[in-house]
Amino acid sequence: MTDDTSLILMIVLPFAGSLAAIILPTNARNAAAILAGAVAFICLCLAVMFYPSVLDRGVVRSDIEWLPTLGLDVTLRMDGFAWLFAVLISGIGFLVVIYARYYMSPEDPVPRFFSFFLAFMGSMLGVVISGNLILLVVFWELTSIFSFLLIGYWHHNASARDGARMALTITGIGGIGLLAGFLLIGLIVGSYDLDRVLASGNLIRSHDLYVPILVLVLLGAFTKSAQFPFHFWLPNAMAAPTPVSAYLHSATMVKAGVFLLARLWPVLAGTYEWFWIVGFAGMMSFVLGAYFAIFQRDIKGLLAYSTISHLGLITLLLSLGSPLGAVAAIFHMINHATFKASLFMAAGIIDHETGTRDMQRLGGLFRFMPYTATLAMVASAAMAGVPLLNGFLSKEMFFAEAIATHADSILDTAAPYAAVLGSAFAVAYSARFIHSVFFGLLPADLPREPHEPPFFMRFPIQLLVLACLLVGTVPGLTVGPFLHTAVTSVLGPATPEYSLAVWHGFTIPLFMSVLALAGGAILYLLLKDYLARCEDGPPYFRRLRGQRVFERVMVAVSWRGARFLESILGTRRLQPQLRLLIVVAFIAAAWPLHRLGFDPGRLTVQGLDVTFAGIWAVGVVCALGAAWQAKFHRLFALILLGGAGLVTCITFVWFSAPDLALTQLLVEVVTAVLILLGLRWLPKRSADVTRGVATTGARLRRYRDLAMAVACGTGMTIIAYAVMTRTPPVTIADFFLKKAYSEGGGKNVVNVILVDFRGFDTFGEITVLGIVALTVFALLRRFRPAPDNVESPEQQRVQRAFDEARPDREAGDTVSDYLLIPSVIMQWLFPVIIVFAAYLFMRGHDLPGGGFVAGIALAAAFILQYLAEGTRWVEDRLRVLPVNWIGFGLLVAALVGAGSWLFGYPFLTSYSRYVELPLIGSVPAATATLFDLGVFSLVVGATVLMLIALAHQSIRRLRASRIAAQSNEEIA
Amino acid sequence: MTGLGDLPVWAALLTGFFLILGSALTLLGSVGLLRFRSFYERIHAPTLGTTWGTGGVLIASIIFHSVLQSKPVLHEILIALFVTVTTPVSLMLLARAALYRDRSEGNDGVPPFEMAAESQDEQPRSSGV
Amino acid sequence: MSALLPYPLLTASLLVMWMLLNGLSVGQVVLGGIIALAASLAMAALQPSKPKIRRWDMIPQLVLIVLADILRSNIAVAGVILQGRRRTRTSGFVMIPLELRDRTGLAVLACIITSTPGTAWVEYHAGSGRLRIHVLDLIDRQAWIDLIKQRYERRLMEIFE
Amino acid sequence: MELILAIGIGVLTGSGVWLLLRPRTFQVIIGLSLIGYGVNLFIFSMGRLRVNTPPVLQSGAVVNPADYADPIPQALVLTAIVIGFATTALFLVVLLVSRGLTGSDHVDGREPN
Amino acid sequence: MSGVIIVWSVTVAQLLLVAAMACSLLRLVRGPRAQDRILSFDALYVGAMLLLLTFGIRAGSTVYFEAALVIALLGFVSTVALAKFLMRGEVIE
Amino acid sequence: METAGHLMIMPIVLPLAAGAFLLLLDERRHVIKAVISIVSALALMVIAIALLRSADNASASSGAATGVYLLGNWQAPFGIVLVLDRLSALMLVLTSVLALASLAFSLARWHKAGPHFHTLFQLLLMGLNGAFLTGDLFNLFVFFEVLLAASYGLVLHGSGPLRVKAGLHYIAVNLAASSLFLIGVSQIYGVTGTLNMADLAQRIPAVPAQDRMLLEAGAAVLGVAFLVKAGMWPLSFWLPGAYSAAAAPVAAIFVIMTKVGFYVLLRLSLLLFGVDAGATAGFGHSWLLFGGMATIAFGAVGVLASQAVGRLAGFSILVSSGTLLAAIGMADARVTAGALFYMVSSTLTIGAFFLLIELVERVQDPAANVLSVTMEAYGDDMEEEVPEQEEVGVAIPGTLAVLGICFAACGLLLAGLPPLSGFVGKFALLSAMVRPDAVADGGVIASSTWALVALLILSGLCALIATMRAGIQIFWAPIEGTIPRVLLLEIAPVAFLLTLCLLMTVQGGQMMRYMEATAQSLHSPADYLRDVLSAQPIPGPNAPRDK
Ligand code: NA
Ligand code: NA
Repeated sequence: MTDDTSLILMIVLPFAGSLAAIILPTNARNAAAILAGAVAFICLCLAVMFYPSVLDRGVVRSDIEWLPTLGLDVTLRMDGFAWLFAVLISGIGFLVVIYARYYMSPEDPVPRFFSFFLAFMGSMLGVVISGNLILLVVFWELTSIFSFLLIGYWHHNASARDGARMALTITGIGGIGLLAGFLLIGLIVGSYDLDRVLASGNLIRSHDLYVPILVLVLLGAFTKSAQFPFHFWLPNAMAAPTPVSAYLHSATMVKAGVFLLARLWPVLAGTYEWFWIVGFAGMMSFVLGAYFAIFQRDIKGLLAYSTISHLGLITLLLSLGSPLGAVAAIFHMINHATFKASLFMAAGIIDHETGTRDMQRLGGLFRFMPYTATLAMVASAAMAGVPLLNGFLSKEMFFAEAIATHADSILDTAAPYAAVLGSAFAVAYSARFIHSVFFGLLPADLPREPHEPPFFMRFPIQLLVLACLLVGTVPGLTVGPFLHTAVTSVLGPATPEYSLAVWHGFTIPLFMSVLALAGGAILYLLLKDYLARCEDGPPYFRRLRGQRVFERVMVAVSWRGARFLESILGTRRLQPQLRLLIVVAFIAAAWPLHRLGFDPGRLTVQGLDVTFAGIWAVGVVCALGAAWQAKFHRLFALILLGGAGLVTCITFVWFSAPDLALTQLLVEVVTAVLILLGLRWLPKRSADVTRGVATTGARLRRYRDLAMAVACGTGMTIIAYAVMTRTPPVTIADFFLKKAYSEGGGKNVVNVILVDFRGFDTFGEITVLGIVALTVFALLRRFRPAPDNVESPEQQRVQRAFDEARPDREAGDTVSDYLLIPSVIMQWLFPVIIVFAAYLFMRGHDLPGGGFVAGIALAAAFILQYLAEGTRWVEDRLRVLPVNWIGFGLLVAALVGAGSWLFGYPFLTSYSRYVELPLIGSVPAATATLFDLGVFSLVVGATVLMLIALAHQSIRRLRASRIAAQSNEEIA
Repeated sequence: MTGLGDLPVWAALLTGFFLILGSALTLLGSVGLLRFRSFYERIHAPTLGTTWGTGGVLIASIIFHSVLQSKPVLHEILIALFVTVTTPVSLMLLARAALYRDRSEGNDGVPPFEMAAESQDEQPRSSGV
Repeated sequence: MSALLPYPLLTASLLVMWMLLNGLSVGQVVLGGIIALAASLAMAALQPSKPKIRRWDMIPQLVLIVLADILRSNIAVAGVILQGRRRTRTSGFVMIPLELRDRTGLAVLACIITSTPGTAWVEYHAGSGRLRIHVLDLIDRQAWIDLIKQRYERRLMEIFE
Repeated sequence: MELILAIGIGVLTGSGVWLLLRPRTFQVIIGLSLIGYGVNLFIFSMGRLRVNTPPVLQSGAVVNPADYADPIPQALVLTAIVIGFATTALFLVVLLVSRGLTGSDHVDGREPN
Repeated sequence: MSGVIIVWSVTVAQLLLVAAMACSLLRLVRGPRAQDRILSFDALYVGAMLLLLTFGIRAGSTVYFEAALVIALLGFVSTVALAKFLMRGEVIE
Repeated sequence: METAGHLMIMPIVLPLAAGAFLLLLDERRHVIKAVISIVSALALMVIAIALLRSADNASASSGAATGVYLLGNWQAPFGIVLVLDRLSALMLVLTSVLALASLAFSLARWHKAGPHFHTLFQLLLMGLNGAFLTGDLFNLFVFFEVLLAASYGLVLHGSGPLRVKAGLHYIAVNLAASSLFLIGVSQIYGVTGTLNMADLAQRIPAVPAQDRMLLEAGAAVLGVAFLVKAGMWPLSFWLPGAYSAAAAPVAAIFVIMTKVGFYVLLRLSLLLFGVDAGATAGFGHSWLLFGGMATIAFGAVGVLASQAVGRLAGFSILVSSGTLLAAIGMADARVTAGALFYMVSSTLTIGAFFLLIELVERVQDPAANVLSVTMEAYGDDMEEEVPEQEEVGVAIPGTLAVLGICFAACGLLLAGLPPLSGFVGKFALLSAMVRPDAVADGGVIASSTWALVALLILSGLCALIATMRAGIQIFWAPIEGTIPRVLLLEIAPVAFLLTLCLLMTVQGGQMMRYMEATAQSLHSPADYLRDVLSAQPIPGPNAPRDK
C-alpha cells in the first residue's frame, strides 16, 4: 500500500466507520464496539507501518486538489512528530474502545457513542497529519464539534449539556481565532502550506502582524489545552462518560493545543512576546491546576485539574524557547498521555464498581480490587514524578530547564520555585488519590459491593502502566528513537544533545525532585484530615468559579445584551420603518445633488397658464384636504382623493396623453367603488373621541412627520422641475415613433409600445393584476369581520325596523323603493357600456383606448349591475367566472407570444397587415390585437373578481349570522 | 398647428357663442351650488351644468368639428344622452339618502314619511338664496 | 327570432351608437351589428322588464316639450341664482300621487323631472304610487302637481301603457 | 407650466408621505394612492411637457419625432397605473383582513398604549 | 381671424369652467354634510368633462373625446356608490 | 434566432403557462394541480441547468459571452432583451433548486391551506426568473412587481393574525419601495433617455456634468429600493417577522428574494458604475460596504437575541445579505467570486433551515402540527379545511436522529464552521479579502476590510452560539422527547438541500472556478455590452405594410 493511500485511509476510515456505526441498531453493542476497535486498530497499524518511511524520508506528503484557487488543498503530511501523535491517538483510542465496550451500560445507545468516538478520532488524526493550515483548522473545529457530542452524550442530565455547551463555545471561539491567525500567516507567507510556513519563521516573526498572529494562534491553542485563563471548561467536561474523559483529556483533545504549540514552535517561538504570554499562561495553569486538584472530592475532578496542570507544565516548557525545553515538552506529552489515560480508566472502574467517585465516601478499596489498585498506584506515582517511572524523567528535564536561564526576567527567576511548588502539589494530590481511595477504612454506605472489574476492562490499564514502567526504567530502549524522530521533525537542525538516562548523578534537578516529593508528602499529611471532610473546591478560590463567571458573561452578552441591542437597533412597528425608509431615500437622493453642486435651473414663469394654475389649485386643495381628513372623515378623504385623481387626468390630457387620461379615469371609478366596499368593514371613528388629547410627544412626532413630508414634497418638486427644464437627451422614443406605424402596425404609439415594442412589460403587468386578484380572493375566503362589524350597518337596521313597524309596509320596502327607478336606468346602461367597451378595445391600436381600458369599462358594467340589484339578483342571472377570465387571458397572452415561435421568431413577435374582407373592406389584423384581447380578458376577470369577492362579504356575513341564529335556537 | 385658420368665421363665432354659453351656465350652476342654503336647494343647481351647460359645449363641439372635417361629427350626442340619463340616477339616489339621514336625525324642514293624499300641509320654507 | 334578437329596438339603437362612434362604413355596420347583437344578448341574461311602446308618434312631441321646459327652467334657475338676495323665494316639497306604474315610464319621468332645473325627484313609493319632489321656486303647489300629471305623466302613460 | 406641475407633484407626494406615516391603515392606503398620483406624474414629467402633441400618428407614413410627445413615459405610466391599482386593492383587502383578525385598524394590529 | 376667435372663446370657456370647478370644490370642502360633498363631487366631474371637450376644440382633434365620453357614461358610478353608501351603509348588498 | 435560443425564455413562460392553466382547474383537484406544479418545477430545474451549461461553455469557447433574446424581435436598446450570462444562469439554477425543494415540502399539506397556492408559487418563479434574465431596467421593475405580488399572496398563505400583521408590514414597506423604484427608473430615463441596461452603461459616461447629479440621485433612489429587498439595515426590520410568520415552504422560497436585491445591486453597480463609468465610477460602493457591515452586525445581534428559531433563521438571512452587500462594496473580483459561492451556500442553507424548523418545532410541542389557518378558519362553507388534529407522517424512531443531524448541519453551515460549504464560502471571502496581492497593490489592507473580516468571523460565532442554544433546547433538554411525526416528503427536501451543500464542499474547486469566471466577466462588462447591443433581430414579419 502506498503512503498516499494509507495517509488518506487514516483519515477516511474513522469517518466511514462513524457513518457505519450510526446506522447500526441502537442495541448493537458488540457490533459497534468491534467496528470501532477494528477501525482504531487498523489506523494504529497504518501509523506504525509508516515509521520506516518517516525515518528515511523525514516528511511524507500526499496532496489532493480541493480549492486550489483559494490555496486550500487536502495536503496530508506525516513526519516524526505527527507520527508520534498518530500512534498515541490510534493506540490509546483502541484501548479506550475496548474499555468502553465494558464500561457503557446496555441501556445506552452505544452505536451512537462509537460513531461520535470514531469521528472524533478521525478529526484528531486529521489535526496531526494535515499539511495545510486551513485544513488543520477544519479538523480542529471538527474535534470541537465531536467532543461536544461526546461530552453531551448523556444529555438527559443538565451538567452534561452545560459541560458540552461550554466546551464547544470556548474551543469554538479558539478555533475561530486560530482561523484568523492562520489567515494572517497566509497573508504573510503567501501560502497555507505547512512546509512553506515552517520554512518562513523569520519572515513571520519579523512582520508587524506577528503579535496579532501570536495572540490569535495562542487563543486557539490555550482554549483547546484548557490553559489559564480558559481552563474552566475542562472540569465541567467531566460529565462525559469516563471513556470519553480518558480519551479526550489524556491523548487527544487537550493535547491538540500543545501539539499546535510544538508544531509551530519553530515559527512562532523564541520571541519576547512568546516567552511572556506562553510562559505566564503555562506557569499559572501548572501551579493553580495542581493546587485546585488537591481539593477536589471527585476523582475525575482531581484528574481534570491535574491535566490542566500537566498541560501547563508542557506549555511552560515550550514557552522557554530552548530546544531542550521543546524536547522535554514533547517527551512529557507522551508520558502524560499514558499515565493519565490509565488513571481515568481506573477512576471509571472505581465509579463502575462502587457507584461513586467521591473520595470522601470512598476508601479501603485495596482489599476488594488489589490489581486495579496497584495499577492505579503505579500510574499516579508516574503522575507524581516518582523515579523509575516515565513521569519522573520528563519532570527531571523540566527542572533542568527551569533552572537554566533563558530570558532574564521575573518569570524566569520564578520558574524553579514554581516548578518545585507545582510538583509538590502534584505529589500531594496523587497521594490523596491513592490514600483516600484505596486505604483507610471502608465506609459503610457504598451503593454496591465492589470487586475486580472484568479482565478486558483492566487490560488497557495494564498495557499503559506497563508502558509507564518500561519508559521509566529503560527509556533509551523504548521511547528513545521515536522521541528522537519526533524531536528532529520539529526542531530540525536545531535539535540539541539530550540524554534519556534515568540517573544523571546528584544534580540540582534531582534535589528538586526530592524536595517536591518530600514537600508533597508533608503537605498531604498536613491536609489529610481537612481533606477528609472539606467541602468541594480549594479554599480561598472556592468563590471564584470560572464556569459561573463564564455563564454569567454568556447570558449577559449573548442573551440580555443582544436582546437589548436588537430592541434599540431595530423595531417591530411599521411607522418607524417607513420613516426610516423615507429618510434614507431622501438622503440618498439629496447626497449626490449636494455633493456635485446642484443647480435647480432658473425659475421661469413664462407660459404660465391661468387655467392650468386654477386646475392645480383645485388639485392641491384636494391633496391637502385628503391628507388632513383621512383620519376622521374617511368618506370626505375618499372624495378628495377622487378630486386629486381628476386633476391628474386633466393634466394628462393637457400634456397630450389621452391614453393615460382614459386609464386614470376608469381606474378612479373602480378604485372609488373598491374602497367604499372596504369602508364598511372599518371601525367607526368619530373626531370628538380622540381629538385634542394629543400629548406633547405626539405633537412633536407630528411636527417631525410634517417636516419630513414637506422635505420629500420639496425634493420631488425640485428634481421634477430640474429635469423638466433640462434639454432632453436623445431618447429611444424616436425609434418607436418612426416604426410604430410601419412595423408595429398602429398609429397610437403608446398602445403599440404596450402591446408590441414593450409588450413584455404589459405581459408582466397583467400577470401582476391577475396575481393580486387571486390573492385578494384567497384572503377574503378566510375573511372574518371584527365583532363590531358583524351586524348589518345602522342604516339598514333602522330602515328595516321602520318597515316592520308600519302595517302598510314590509321589510325591505324602503330599499326596493329606493332603487326601483334608478335600477331600471342602470340595467339599460349594461349593454351600452358593453358596446362602449368593445369600441374602446377595437380602436386601441390606432387611437386612445385598448384592452386595458376596455376591460375596466366592461368590469364597470358588471359592477353597476351589482350596485343596482345586489349580489344575489345578479348572480341568479349572470354567471361571471372571473378566475377563468384571468386564466384565459394569461393563456391567450402567452399563446400569442409563443405563436411567433412557429415562424421561428422570438417570443411576442407581432405580425400585422390589412386583411381584405368581403363587403367590409380592409381591416387591420395584428397579432398584437390578439395579445390585447388577452389583456382585456384578464383585466375584466381581475377587476370583477376583486370587487365581487369584497362584495360577497356582506352575504357571507348574513349567512354567518343566520347560522349563528340557528345554533342559538338549537341551544334554546 | 391645428387647421383653425381654414374655419369659416361664422362657424368660429357660433362655436365661441355656444362654448361660452355652456360654460357660463355651468359656472352659474356651481355658483348656485355654492350659494344655496339647504341641500335640497343645492341639488337643483348642478343640473344647469348637466343640461344646457353641457348642451352648449356639445353643440359648439359638433359645429366646430363638423365644419372643420366637413362631415357630420355627431358623437357628442352620445355624451348628451349619457349625461341626461346618468345624472338623474345619482341625484335621485343622493336626494333620497339625504332625506333618510335628515329624518333619522330629526332635522326640521324635511317632510315626515306620511304620504297620505291630504298631507299637503308641509310648510313651505321661505328663504333668500 | 326573438331568441336571436330579443330586443330589436335595443340592438338597433346600440348599432346607431356604434355608427355614431365609428362613422359610417359597411364594415362598421357589420362589426357594429355583431357587437350590438352580442350586447343585447348579454342584456337578455338580465331578464329586464320588457317595455311595450304603444304610441311612437308621441315620443318626438314629448322630447320637444321637455327640451323646451328644460331650457325655460334653466333660464329661470339662472335668474334665481343671479337675483341673489333681492327677492325672497320659497322652496319646498310637493307630493304627487301618480297613476303611472310602468317602471320604464317612471324612469323617463324621473329623468325629465330631475333634468329640469328647479325640480328634483326625491322619493317614490311603489306601494302607494306616490311621488315626492322638491321644487326650488314653489309658489303654487297644485300648479306643480297639474304640470307633472298633465304635461308628462299623461303622455308617458299613453306611450307606455 | 413646468413649475406648476412640479409643485403639484410635490404637494401630492408630500401629502402622501404624511399619510404614509400615520398610524391608521386607512390613512396609509390613501397616502399610498396620493403618492401613486405624484409618482405617476413624476414619471410622466420625465419625458418633458408637450402641449397638444399626443403620440397618435396622423396617417402620414413619414414621421417626424419632433412633432410628438415622448410616448415612453406614457407607456411606463400606464403600466404604473395598472400596478398601482392592483396594489391598492391588495393593500385594502389586507388591511381589512388585519382589522378583522386583530380587531384594530392600527398598522401594528394593536392600539398603542 | 376665426383662429383668434376660437382660441379666445376656448380660453374664456376654460376659465369659466375652472371657476365652476373651483366653486364646486369650495362647496365640497365646506360640506356641511356628506351629501353636499358628493353632490359637488359630481359637479366637479361634469366640469372636468366639459373642460376636456374644450381641449378637443382647442386642439382641433377628437383624441380627447373618449375621455369625456367615459366621464359621461361611467363618471356617475362612483357617485352612485357614494350615495348608496350613505343610504344603506353598504355599497353592494 | 435558432429555436435553441427560445430555451432562454422558458424560465419565464413555462411557470406562467403552468400557473395560468392551474387556474382553469377546479379548486379541489389538489393532486393534479400538485403534479402539474411539480413537473413544471422539475422542468425549470432541467432548463436552468441546461442554460447554465450553455452559458459556461459559450463564454468558455466563443466570443459570445452572453446569450441575448430579443423579445418581440426588436433590437436592443429599443425592445426588451433577456440576457443570459453566468450570473443569471447561476441565479436561475439556484431558484429552481430551492423552488423544487419548497414545492415538494408544501405537498405534505401546506398547498391545501388556501386557494391557488400552486398558481401563486409558479408566478413567483416567473417573477424571479424574469428579474434574473431581463436586461431592461423598467422590465426589471415589472418582474419585481410580479414576484412581489406573488410573494404578497404567499406570505399571507394560510392567513392567521401573525401572518396578516407581518404581511401588512411587508406589503406596506415594499409598496413604498416600489414607488422609489419608479422614481429612480424614470429619473434615470429623464437624464439618459434609455432603459436598456447595456445602453445605459454606454450612455452614462457621456452624461453632461450638470446632469450627472440628477442621474446619481436617481440611481441612489433606485438603489434604496433594491436595498429594501436585499434587507440592508435599517431597511430590513420587516424581514425577520415576515419570513418567520410565513408558512415553511414559502419562507424557504423567500430566501431567494433577498438575493434578488443582491443580484440587481451587483449587476447594476458593476455594469453602470464599474471601472469604465467615467466620473460616476464606483458610485455608492462605500455606502454598500458600510451598510452591509451594519447589516451583518444587526443580523448577528438578532440571531443571538431570537428565542424562536424562525426569527433566528430570519436574522441569519440578514447576516448573509449584509455579507453580500459588503462584498459588493469591496468591488474586487475575487471577493465577488467568494461572495457568489457564499450566496449559493447560504441560500440553500437557510432554505433548508426554514423547512427544517417546522419539523423540529413538532419535537417541542405536537400542537405545532396544527396549522394556524385551521385555527383561524372562517372560510366559505364549501371550503375544504385541513382537519384540526391532522396526523402528519408516522413516528419512526430514527426521525429524531435525522432531524438532529440536519439541524446540526444547518448550524454548522450558518456558523460557517467546517467541514460544510458554509466554511468554504466564508473562507473564500476571507482569503480574498486578506490576500498578498490585495496588500501588494493597496500597500496595506484598509481598516474597513479588517472590520469586515472581524464581523464575518464574529457573526459566525454568534450563529454558533445561537444555534447550539436552540439545538440543545430542542433536542437535548426535553425529558420526555416527543417523537415528531414527519413525512418522508417533508424531510427529503431538507436532506436534498443539505446534500447540495455537501456537494458544494466536495466539488468546491469546480464551483469556485465557475464563480471566479462569473466575477471576472462581471467586473469587465465590455463583452456584455457588445453582445447585447450587437444582437440583430431576424429580418421578416414587420415588413412595411401594404397600404
Ligand atoms: Na413586434
Ligand atoms: Na332638476
